[in-house]
Amino acid sequence: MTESDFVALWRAFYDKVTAKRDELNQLDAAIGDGDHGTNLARGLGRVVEELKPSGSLRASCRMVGMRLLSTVGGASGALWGSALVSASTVLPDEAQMNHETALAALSRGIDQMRARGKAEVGDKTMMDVWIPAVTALESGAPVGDVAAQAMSSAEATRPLQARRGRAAYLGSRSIGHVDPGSLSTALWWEALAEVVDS
Amino acid sequence: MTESDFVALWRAFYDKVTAKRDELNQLDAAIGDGDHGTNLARGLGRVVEELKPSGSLRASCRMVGMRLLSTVGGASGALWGSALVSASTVLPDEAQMNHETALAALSRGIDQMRARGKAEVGDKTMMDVWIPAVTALESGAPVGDVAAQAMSSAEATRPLQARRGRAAYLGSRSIGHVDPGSLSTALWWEALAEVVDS
Amino acid sequence: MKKVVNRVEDVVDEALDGMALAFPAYVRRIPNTNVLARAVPKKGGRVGLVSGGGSGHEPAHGGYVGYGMLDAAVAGEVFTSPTPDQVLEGIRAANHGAGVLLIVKNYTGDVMNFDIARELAEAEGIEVASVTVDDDVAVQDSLYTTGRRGIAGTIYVHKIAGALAERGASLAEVKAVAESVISRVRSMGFALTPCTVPANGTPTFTLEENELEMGIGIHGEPGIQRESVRQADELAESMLDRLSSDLDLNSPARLAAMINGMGGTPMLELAILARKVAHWSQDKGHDLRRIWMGEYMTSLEMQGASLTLLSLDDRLQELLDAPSDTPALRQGVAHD
Amino acid sequence: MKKVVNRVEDVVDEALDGMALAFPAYVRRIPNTNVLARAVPKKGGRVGLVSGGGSGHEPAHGGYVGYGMLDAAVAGEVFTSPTPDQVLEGIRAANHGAGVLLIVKNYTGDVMNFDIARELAEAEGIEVASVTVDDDVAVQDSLYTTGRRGIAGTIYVHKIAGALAERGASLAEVKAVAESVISRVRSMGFALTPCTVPANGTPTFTLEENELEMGIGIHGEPGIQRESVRQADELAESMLDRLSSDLDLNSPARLAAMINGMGGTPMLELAILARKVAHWSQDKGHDLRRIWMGEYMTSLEMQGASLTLLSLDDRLQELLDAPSDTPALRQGVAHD
Ligand SMILES: Nc1ncnc2c1ncn2[C@@H]1O[C@H](COP(=O)(O)OP(=O)(O)O)[C@@H](O)[C@H]1O
Ligand SMILES: Nc1ncnc2c1ncn2[C@@H]1O[C@H](COP(=O)(O)OP(=O)(O)O)[C@@H](O)[C@H]1O
Ligand SMILES: [Mg+2]
Ligand SMILES: [Mg+2]
Ligand SMILES: [Mg+2]
Ligand SMILES: [Mg+2]
Repeated sequence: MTESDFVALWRAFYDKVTAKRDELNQLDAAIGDGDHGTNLARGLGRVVEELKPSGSLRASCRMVGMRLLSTVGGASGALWGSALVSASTVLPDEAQMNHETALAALSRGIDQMRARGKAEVGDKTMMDVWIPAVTALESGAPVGDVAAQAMSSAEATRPLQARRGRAAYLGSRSIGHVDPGSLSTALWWEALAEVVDS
Repeated sequence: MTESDFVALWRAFYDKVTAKRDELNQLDAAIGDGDHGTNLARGLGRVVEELKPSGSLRASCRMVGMRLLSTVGGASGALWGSALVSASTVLPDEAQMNHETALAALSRGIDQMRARGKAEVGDKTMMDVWIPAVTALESGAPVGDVAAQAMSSAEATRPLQARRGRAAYLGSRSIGHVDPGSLSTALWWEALAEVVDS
Repeated sequence: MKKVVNRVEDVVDEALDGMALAFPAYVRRIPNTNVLARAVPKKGGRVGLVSGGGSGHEPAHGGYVGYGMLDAAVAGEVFTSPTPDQVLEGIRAANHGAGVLLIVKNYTGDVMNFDIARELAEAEGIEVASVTVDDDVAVQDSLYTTGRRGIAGTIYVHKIAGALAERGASLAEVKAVAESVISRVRSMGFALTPCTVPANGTPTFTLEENELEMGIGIHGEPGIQRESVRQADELAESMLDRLSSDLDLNSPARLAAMINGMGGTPMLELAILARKVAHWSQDKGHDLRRIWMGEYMTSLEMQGASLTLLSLDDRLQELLDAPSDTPALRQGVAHD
Repeated sequence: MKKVVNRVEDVVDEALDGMALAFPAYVRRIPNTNVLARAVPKKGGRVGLVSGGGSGHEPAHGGYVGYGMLDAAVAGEVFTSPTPDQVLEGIRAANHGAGVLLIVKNYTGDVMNFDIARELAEAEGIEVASVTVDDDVAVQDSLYTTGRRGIAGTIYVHKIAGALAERGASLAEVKAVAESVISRVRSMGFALTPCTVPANGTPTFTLEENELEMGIGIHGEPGIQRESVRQADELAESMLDRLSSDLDLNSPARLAAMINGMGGTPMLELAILARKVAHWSQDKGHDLRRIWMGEYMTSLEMQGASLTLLSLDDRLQELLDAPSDTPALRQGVAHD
């Protein structure tokens, strides 16, 4: 992956989140506090404004993480932000990286999310999408397939009862709604697949 | 008029106000604060509970005035209450009175209202009903006619702009609505006519 | 209608009990009355202050009973003036031998009921004076009408006259300072939503999604005109301009301002108004010494707000800043 | 959606300015941040207190910045946890060399963002401790879930830990007393109406005329169940019973109670709840020492309320009654 792919990835993600901003808010209103789309769109807007190729994937990834940390807020801001800052530490100080490095960075990122959020698969959070997606990529699945699978994982949160995050307060009333953070994570994988395929 | 007529008058007035409670509130909501029916019904309820022939019209009338003063509240409570207390001073300490005494009491009552409220005919208050009604009675009109005229006087407040009372704050927006205190006053005259005719 | 109440007939009675139970160090309810009086009466020989009006304006007026403000507050039914016998009870409780000042909001019903009570109290030998607050610039003032309404500016009268009374000033002096406040205070309010009197069950008016009522009183009555909803800053500016022209603030003045929520407006929004009030004062060169922001004089659950300006002089400012210790208004906490 | 706002994007920014402009003697806004800090910093060598969370809960938390309570309050967007860089600014402002206590409400987002800030502050050499308030009994507590939410009981933590910090206690002592409060405080709330986040424009849920949401949080989220509207006394009693059984109040206890309006409930109605809280305590033989009644932790314009019980001991009671001087909570006015 090149740095310009990296830039394109965040631009594509921003476009997708903006397009689905209201849907994400509505999903969050059903089982949370209705701000997930607004939060992510606000933060990603700042990211795409500032993100320019810098010659260093490490620096760019760290910048995205710091910017999301300081603009998104809420659970998703802390998770996305700290995961990216963590992931950046294994990225090269160059404009290019290979597949292994990318995998290592992803794995570092989800470790950080797990440590912060203490959620596992089945808790009805974005981890329900992140963990199987990274596992599939590690076992060699093409990004396009992983993205499709991510979307099904997000949809598969619908029947679950939330155990982490704000939706957990609803108890059994959280059943029957897709987790907003899972959907936005699936959008990130779609964005990645588009950028890598093209 | 006998004391039992007097008791019957307040009972009949109470029944009429209770039946029109919501209408009086709605008229008051349009140009005031929506409580005129509730206020009068509350006070008259207490009056009819307590009013028993006492052998003295003066005492009975004073009792009704004091009770309205302490239970109605608002502009109408002060006006009705102090008018009746004033009127009672010219009534005999007996169970019966003649037409002249009744006229003197009415005239004393509206003087008191005028002194307290400073309203004149045309200001869109209950004085628009009281003043012409007492004048008509003084000039010999039968009570039934006076009651009918009172109802037209109430209706005639509709096109006026209020200059006294809460409705005055609305300026020209008070135009087009019947004054609630005028309607309840007309109901009193109807009650009187019924009691005197029967 | 959704309200946190038991029987609608008991709302005022239970709320008065609730005030007394919640603030026993400040107020007690005089048994069998609708009067909240100070739990610890004022020193003998000092002028007592009584105010009151319909219920539904909480914390007015029971919330202002205490050191530095009122001695007794008399409550009527929701939005209905209290009756003279109740006001008389309040006057008796507030009388410590130096006379009693009645602070009345200018509504026909309030004025007449307080007048009757005053006559009754005078007949008992209590010296009583009264002032009528008419701060609402929305209403046309004229000798031939009821005149202007009294709204949130009334609380400045409680505060300043109360501070002076606490110092042992005479009834005439306390009355004079109250009148000075009245001559220098102006208010105006608007509603985004109506409110519902518990006993009625239906809102007093209805508004479309893009409408507001401008120039409302505090009884859920319609305002002087219906306008379309505007941004907070524009709304505040037009009201401030009206207040200041009515106060003849042509040159820079020393001011206090009150941003008063009508009951259902969150403090988040009141703060946005406060910001504009401060900026407007700055732009006009005024010296805005004090802002009070919160709920001082409400209309049940109505969403909306009123703005009040008080033109200060040295004396009024000093009395405004004097300590007060009441359920709803406390200032002057001593600490290092 | 009808609100007194300018551009919805500017709501938090303008409201923070408004707070600072309305209460300049109490708070200042740290430039280019969402932090309100004390206008007059605490004495050196004393523990600093920082709290915060999403906006929309006013007067929480900026209204509690001042003598005897917080040193800094950090605001996020409406109902959104503040970001770590902002919390870090708050910690810096509150640090006077004796360490800083973070008072965090138990929401995943708040906890994580405050945790990250704490790591950043520690990296700068500031000693930081933190406590997590989880007073909401509506939510099932379990090791395998997020645990209970923090709601209005948080203000008791501000008050009591703040009073101790003011006396020069160590960070460990201040943290310990905060934890003692947390272990002894329980809350529960309900909503009669939803609220609308300005940026969204639509209410977070809808309720029929005869429905309420029981067991709500403070972010307009749905509660744990929908119930039909009941009389105030019944509603209060069922909540109080739940609070007291969660606190194991089997024998008579010494209590403080908070009746907290959610933003759109008039004080008239809160007073009716206060009355019931006092009567319930009496019936159960509890010694109800203090009632706080008003708006302490709100959800924008939501109608509804929460009840909080705090089980007191001598020390907590004494600290609860200690003076505080902040925009929203003042007590201890000195007078004759
Ligand atoms: N502990 C957690 N671990 C992982 N993801 C979480 C956790 N808590 C919440 N999330 C994710 O965050 C999403 C909500 O994000 P957002 O609405 O922006 O924050 P908030 O819940 O603070 O309002 C949820 O849909 C869920 O996917
Ligand atoms: N100054 C006045 N003189 C005579 N009648 C008045 C005056 N002011 C108000 N009224 C009458 O009182 C009626 C309103 O009574 P009510 O609603 O019970 O009291 P309030 O206006 O205090 O709510 C008006 O409709 C009007 O007829
Ligand atoms: Mg959310
Ligand atoms: Mg009326
Ligand atoms: Mg009335
Ligand atoms: Mg949120």
